[in-house]
Amino acid sequence: MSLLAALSTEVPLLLAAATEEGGHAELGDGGGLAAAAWLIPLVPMVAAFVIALFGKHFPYRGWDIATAVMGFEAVYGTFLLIAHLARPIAYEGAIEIARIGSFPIEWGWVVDGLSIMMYFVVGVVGFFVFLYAKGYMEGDIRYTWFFASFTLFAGGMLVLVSAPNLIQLIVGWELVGVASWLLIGHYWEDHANSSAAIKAFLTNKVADVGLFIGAIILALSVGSFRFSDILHAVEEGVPALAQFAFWAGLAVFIGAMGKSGQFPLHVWLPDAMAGPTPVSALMHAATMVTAGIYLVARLFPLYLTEGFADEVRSVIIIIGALTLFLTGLIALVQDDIKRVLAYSTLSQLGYMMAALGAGAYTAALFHLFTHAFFKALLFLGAGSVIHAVHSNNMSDMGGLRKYMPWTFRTFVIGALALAGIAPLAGFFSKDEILASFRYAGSAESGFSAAQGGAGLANIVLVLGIAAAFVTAFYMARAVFLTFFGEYKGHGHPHESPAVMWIPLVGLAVGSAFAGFLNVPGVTEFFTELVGGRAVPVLDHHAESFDVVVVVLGLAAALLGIFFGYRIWYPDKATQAERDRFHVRGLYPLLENKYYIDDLYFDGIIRPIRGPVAAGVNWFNGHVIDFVVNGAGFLARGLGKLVYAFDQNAVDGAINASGAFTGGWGELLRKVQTGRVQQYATMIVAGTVLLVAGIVIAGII
Amino acid sequence: MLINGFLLLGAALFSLGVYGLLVRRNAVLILLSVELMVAAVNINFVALDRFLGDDLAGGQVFALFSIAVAAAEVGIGLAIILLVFRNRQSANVDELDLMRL
Amino acid sequence: MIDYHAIAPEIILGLTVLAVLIVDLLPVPKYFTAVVGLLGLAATVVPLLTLGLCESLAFCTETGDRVMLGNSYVIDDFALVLKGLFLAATFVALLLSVGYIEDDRYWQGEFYFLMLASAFGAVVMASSRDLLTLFVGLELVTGPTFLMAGWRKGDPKSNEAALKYFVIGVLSAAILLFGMSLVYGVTGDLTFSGIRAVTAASTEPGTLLSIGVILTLLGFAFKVSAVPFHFWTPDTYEGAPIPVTAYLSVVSKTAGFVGLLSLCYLAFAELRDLWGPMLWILAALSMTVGNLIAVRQDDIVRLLGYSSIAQGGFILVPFGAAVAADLTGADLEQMFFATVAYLVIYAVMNLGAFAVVIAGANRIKSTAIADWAGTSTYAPVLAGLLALFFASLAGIPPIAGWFAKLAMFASVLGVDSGWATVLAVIAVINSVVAFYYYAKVIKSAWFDPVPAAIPAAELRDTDRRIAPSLKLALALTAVLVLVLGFYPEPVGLLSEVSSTFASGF
Amino acid sequence: MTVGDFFTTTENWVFLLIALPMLFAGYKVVTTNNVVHAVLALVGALAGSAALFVLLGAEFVAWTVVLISIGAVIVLFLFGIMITRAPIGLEVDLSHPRSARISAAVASGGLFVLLGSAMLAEFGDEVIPEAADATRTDALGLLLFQRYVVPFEVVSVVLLAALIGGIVIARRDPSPDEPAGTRL
Amino acid sequence: MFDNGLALSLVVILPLIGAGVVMAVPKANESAQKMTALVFTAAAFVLSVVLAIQFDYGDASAFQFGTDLDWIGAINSRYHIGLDGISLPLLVLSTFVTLLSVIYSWEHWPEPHNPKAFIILMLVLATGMNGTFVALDLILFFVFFEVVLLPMYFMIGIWGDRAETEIPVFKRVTEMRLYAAIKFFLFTLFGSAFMLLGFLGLYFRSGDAGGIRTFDMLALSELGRAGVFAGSFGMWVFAALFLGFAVKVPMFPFHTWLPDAHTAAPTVGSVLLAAILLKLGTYAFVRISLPILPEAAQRWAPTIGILAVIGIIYASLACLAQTDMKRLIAFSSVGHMGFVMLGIATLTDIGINAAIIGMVAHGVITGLLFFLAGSMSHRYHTREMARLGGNQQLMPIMGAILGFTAMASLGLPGLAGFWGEFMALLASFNPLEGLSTGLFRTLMVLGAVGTVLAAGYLLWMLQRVNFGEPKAEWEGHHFHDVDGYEMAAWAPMILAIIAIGVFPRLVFGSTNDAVVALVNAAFGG
Repeated sequence: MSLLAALSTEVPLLLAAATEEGGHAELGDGGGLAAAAWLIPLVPMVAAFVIALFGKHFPYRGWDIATAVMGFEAVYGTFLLIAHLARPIAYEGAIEIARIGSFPIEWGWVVDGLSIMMYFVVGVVGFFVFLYAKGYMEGDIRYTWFFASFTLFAGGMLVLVSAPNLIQLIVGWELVGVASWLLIGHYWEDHANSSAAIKAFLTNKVADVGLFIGAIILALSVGSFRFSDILHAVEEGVPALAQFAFWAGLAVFIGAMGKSGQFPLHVWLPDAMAGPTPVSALMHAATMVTAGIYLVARLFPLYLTEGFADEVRSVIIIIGALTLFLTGLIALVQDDIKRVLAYSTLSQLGYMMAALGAGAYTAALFHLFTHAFFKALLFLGAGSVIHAVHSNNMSDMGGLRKYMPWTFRTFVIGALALAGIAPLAGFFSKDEILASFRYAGSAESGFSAAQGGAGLANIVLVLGIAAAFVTAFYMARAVFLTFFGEYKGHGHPHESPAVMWIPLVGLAVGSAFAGFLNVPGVTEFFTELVGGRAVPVLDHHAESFDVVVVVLGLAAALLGIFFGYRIWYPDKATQAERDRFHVRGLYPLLENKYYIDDLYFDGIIRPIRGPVAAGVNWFNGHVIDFVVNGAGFLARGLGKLVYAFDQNAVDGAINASGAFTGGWGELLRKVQTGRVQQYATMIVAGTVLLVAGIVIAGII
Repeated sequence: MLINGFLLLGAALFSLGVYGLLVRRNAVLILLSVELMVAAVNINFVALDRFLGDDLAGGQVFALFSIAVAAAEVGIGLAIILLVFRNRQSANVDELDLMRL
Repeated sequence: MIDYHAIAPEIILGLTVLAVLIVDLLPVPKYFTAVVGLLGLAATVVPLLTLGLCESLAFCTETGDRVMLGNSYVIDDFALVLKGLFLAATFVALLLSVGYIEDDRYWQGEFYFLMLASAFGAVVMASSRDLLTLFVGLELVTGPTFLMAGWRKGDPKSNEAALKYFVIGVLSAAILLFGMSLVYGVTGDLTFSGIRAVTAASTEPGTLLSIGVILTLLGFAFKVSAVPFHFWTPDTYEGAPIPVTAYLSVVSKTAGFVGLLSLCYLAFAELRDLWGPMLWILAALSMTVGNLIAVRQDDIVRLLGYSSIAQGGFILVPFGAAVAADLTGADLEQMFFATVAYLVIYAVMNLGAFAVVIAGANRIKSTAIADWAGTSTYAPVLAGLLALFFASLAGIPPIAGWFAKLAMFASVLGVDSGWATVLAVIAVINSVVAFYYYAKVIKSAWFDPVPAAIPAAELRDTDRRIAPSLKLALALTAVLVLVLGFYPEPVGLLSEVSSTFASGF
Repeated sequence: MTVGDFFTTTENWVFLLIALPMLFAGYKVVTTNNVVHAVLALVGALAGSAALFVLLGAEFVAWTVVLISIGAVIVLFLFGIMITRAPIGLEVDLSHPRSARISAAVASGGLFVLLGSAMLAEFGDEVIPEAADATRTDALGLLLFQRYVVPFEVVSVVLLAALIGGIVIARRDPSPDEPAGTRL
Repeated sequence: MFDNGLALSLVVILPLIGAGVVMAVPKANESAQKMTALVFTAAAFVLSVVLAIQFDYGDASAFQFGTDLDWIGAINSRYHIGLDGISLPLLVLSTFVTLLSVIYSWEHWPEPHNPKAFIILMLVLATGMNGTFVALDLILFFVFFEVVLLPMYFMIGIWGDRAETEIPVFKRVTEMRLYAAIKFFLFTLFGSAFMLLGFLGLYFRSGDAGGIRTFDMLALSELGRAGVFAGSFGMWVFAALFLGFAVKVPMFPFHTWLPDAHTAAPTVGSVLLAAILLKLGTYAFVRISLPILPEAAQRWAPTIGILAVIGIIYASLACLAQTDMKRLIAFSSVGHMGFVMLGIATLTDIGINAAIIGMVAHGVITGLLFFLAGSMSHRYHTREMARLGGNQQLMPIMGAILGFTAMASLGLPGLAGFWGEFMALLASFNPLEGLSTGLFRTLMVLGAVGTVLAAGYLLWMLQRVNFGEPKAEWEGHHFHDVDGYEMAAWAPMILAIIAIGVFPRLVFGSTNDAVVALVNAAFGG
């Protein structure tokens, strides 16, 4: 820890010059620890380049650096967390990198509850995943390269999280996108993988249009890219901002939809499975998909305050609800274990988004927090299974319980946590979200119709509970198909090496106990954590459990597990019964993911890449160039014409006159008429004409 | 004496010369036509000189010079005609079409 | 009392003409004649300089314009500049001839005599300020060139060129004479100043005077081969010996423009409404027709023939600016300036182009553009110079041509008139078209492979080396186009001083 | 003044007596089918002009015409005709065929009409003042060598050039035959 | 040396002197020719960097290191040069890229070999480009602007692609290089001829107003501010200038010479063309059109904006249809310049700043892309992307650099390309008062959509070129990866891309004050 000691003392002094003084009186400025937090984004970025360029020469070919970096992040995150809980920190540091007109452009770092929570999650979860990756990626063709881009991935996320202004956020945002593109397309020899990577990138890029526009509107109407300035403007109710707030909020939310895989921009996430499993783990748990949630949370006052973007919340809650329900259903029919998890992630993200829509800031972030642990755990577990059986399909698995005990135990913990079984982490967070829906549906919350309205909130509550059932159901299915019954695959599966299952255990602990950070009426650590911001977020804070919701939620989960057991537990049900589960009409719909992918591909991408592009190209060659070349050819044609006239005009004249007087003989004669007198004739003719002109002019 | 009488005579002879220059096939005859035109111009000059009573006698002097120049031209012209004739045994200009394109 | 200093150039040049004639009869080496001619031309420049720099010379007592013979012969800056131009151009043309004529089986010393005599005529024209002197000078310029065109006596093409040129020449001379007689008859005066005074007095020129003016100008339109009086040009250019063609396209053409300048801006200065529109039309026609036809040519000399027609059109453009309703003295000077500047630069670059063509034809034994393909591979310097001069003709900076074009555009845009602007646009489009065929030659020399028909050994053999005189000519013109391209100021100055009288008395 | 008055003055009669034959001669020059006749017709025209000059009181010009034009030039022409063996005597197609002649006639006729109309418009019935005394040759000579000295010198060069150049061009060469179109 | 502007003149003239020296070197002695070229271009670059250091950024809106000498008295045109915050980055870019081109060419001579001629042309080109960026007299500007034509014409025509191509519609087959060369030339000549008319128009009108006629940009800007060129006169002159500049940029619909020229040109030719020549047009808009014709500029701005955005979308779509790598990059240039023009069209300080950094970024990025395309086609002897799959396997480093550059080109934040695009969009949300915000906001959205398309074609290009298994035809071929000279030429560009991306002050620091001053002067802030 000498490093940190050094950080907390020297670095701030070093930086005092470069940074302009941020910090806020009522909240602590976090001292050197916060002042030095610029290391959090910077270290991994630098590390990524170091690994890419020199990683091969290190003892563990880059893994060592990467993991060390994540270790550093985890530790730093933890320290900040502790410091924050000791005394809330709200610190902002910035370096001006340019000034355009009157606009300052800055790199900076923000240290407050929200970002600290993210630092912590990214650091800790990331650390475990990197640890695990050593075993998983062993013998990969591009081992070093993988860790380089993986570090870039995490680094990008940290840049995003540490951003005090929209510009830097966008930078991090896109860095994450690029890193994901690299990682998803890690095995680019296979066309499908690179296509999946491009799909992810482009889908996000589409959403980024929204983010760009939103950022532009906010920045221009406030006069600064800084979140703090924007949110202060919201506090003070600056009219210039209020005027455009709705559109800005909507645009920003569209951006968030992309990264956080909200319906209908969720299509890229399942395909992102093409990447190595650790990538999926990190992507679904801590980085990338959480970015959207984080962004909305970061700008939450904008969405919360009347007269600003509060009406966007109706959109947010609807989108969230659709996502959490529809994507959950798809998970029911997936055979690829990773895809099951992927769709479950989408569904959980739906919960978070919907919660934000309902105004439940804390609940949403809390679910993000817990979800990070158990989803990472589940993915890594699935990874170790896949590692063992060399297949993603659950139909090739079964009975792995006895071959890989650690994997089994941890996976079950994760599954239960996801299903929301008390007292695991998932229970508390999901319960808070459902409770927040109920609160929003109740009278005392001023959840106006424009913002969504009570009725909507109640519908979403129902959907949420239904989705809880669905979640439990498909997780049960996954567990039973994978770990129970007879092994249906080939070869001899075996437990993964320690370097892989130790992280599982670590994450399992997190999944088990993270929930206790925020037990309504008991502990409020998390509330204080994320509440500690320069601009406070005033969201409803439940004093105690909402019994109704607790009962319904638990019931739904247990019911789901029970049904899962009835249908999927080996020998519990005949194939016929399982087939009956393949409801006609609904099943193919789910199988084909509501045909959305096909719609995008056949309806948009293919036309643009095909006929439209070809058409434009044709236009270029055949219309514009036609004019250009046409002019050229015209000039030459004209030249030919004029030349012909120049050389034969008089012949023509005389021949014409000769034609009627002399007939053929005459004509033949003309053909070799001397040119001199033709010229002379032309001259005389020209002269006579000019003179005639003069005379006529004189007469007039 | 009407000045126009002389001028019209000059114009007439000039036009005749133009006509000849256009219709004659034989180079020598073309040259003759040119001589005719010059003669016409000279009539103009001298008549006008007298009409204006130019004490610098500009018209007469001009006539003198044009006569001299015309003589020179005839010399040059005949030389060229001889040259052409020697190469193609004919002084008919309408057989000159080497550079017809 | 005669001002010998003023007419010293004419005297020296006249003596040179005779000297050449005599030296040719003496038993001395062939090239001697040429050397005498060159020295004579060089010597003639000396009095020009002393006259031009009179203010700053001790012995030169009387400064300013020197008017003599009752205002019919004037030595002013315009005259001096143009005389200088004529002498320099003739000097280069003579250099071109030396190698050519001496290699030729038809060598005759009289050739130089004729060329110098013709140049003498041009020099006289530059100073002549009355119709008579102008006419006689013009005849002296033209007469010898009839004979020079036919110099390659054994070559029917050459004969033909001479005869055609002659017939058209005498025809236009007759027309010119008739026009002059009418002008004289109506105005009663031969001197430009007199004519101007008369026309200034009368409000509306009578029809007869108008006809006279038109016919007079047409006589010169033929000299500058303006469309539709250009027909003789391509045939003559193609048939005549190339140095003669060079001489015709530069000195003889410039002489024609000198006539136009002094007539339009002095004698007929008050009749702008008359010659303005006429020359507007001729300019537009010459540019367009010349360029369009040139696009079709595949013989490099014939191409240069049409190109010179087009260039003539560009030079006429400033005259066309006279269509403007009310012209200030500044506008007139601008127009005059443009013409002179263009003439100077045109002379340099066109002579250069012809020099290259002579050198190339000497080596390739053909003037078909197709046979010039791949010149850059065996004669890079030649190809480079070719590109240089043709690019200059196309008017591409930083090679001299651009300044000429600039001045030309400036002259038409300077006056406030829609028609003038239209002319400018026509000129712009033409200058783009023009590049197309200049580029065709450059392309052939640089981009295309050597035609299989021509044996490489033949191209590389050394006994076809370029005559030193030709080298000198090439060097002179090349240096000039580059220097004037980067620093056109000299041209600017000369044209400026020479354009002073354009604004009026 | 009326037509009548025109015929009252003798000079006009003289003028017509000279002018009409001149016109006829000029017409023959450009139309006759006999080269020699054409030349002789030109002689007639030139002689007529000389007569008119005398009538106008410009003797010196008149004599110059007689000496140079009629004397020298015509002889030159006859030489030329003989050397070029231009067909002496009747010859069918000295001129271009009819069609060409028609267009040429139209052009030149038009020219005449235009010029004539303009002349009439310009001078109407103004008459040449009575020549008190003919221009005296010595005065003309002085003018030539003072006022018009430059043109005079120049013309001398023109003649010299024409003479020498003509000789060079006209004289037979050692090896006259050379294929067409080849340079060098 | 710095106060009398000698240094600045040297930056312009040095390459020309170099060309002269190379001319004197015998044809056989290639190494000497290369060394000369290197020495002179390096000298010019170093000198320009020294200028950049000496430059007084506090006073960036003023012209520094200026010279003002008599040149052509007759038309009162002067040799007036100077450097301000706007031209400085472009001048450095120009010398920088030229130097790298020389280094790159060291071992990569296009056929037919003849380095001597090639070097001479390169150096002449350099003088033209440097001169254009510092000229403060319209005629001087015109001359430099045109100087670049001939060398580029020869580069394309002599060293260009000899493949046969058929002109659509007219069905006439010709060699690529011949068609491209003449097309390039006629297009540019056509435009610049009208530009010249425009200049002359200004010249005479300035005489009518200020008494003394002048071509001096500063004097004319003063007059323009005073409203001398207002009204239809201004509109026409602007149109004439627009024609000249838009062809050079190139803007839709005057762009069609560009893909052909780029595809046909030798590598270095394409690089210089893309990196610098295109900037001459955009720079001219900022330097000449806006300050001298503010009123006309405001009336033309919507047209320019619309054309710019059409260009963005149109070019991106065209890219999607390309099978030839170089041609694709060429079309992408049209799109990028579209963003630059959009920035200019907003007539705001932000927009013009964006335009300038956009120019610099595009210069480095697309220049590098053309280097890469050249080196790859040099190795594969084809530019058909269909045949290039799996390059990442055959040449990992080359592939990586290509990927990096493509990312920069699609405007990845944190790399140079981002600032130009994003700031242009930012500016078009709030254009100058008086311009239709509705229109420009629509343009903003469309432009943003354009960025998606850009990402699309670049990613698909990478997929086709870099990814997948190598094609069977390369079985057994050995491709040696990026060599020393290429590295030496490319590494600086890569660093520049990152540096500008991370620390845009490198450019904005110089341009901002100048731009703000310009906008305030022309459009009253």
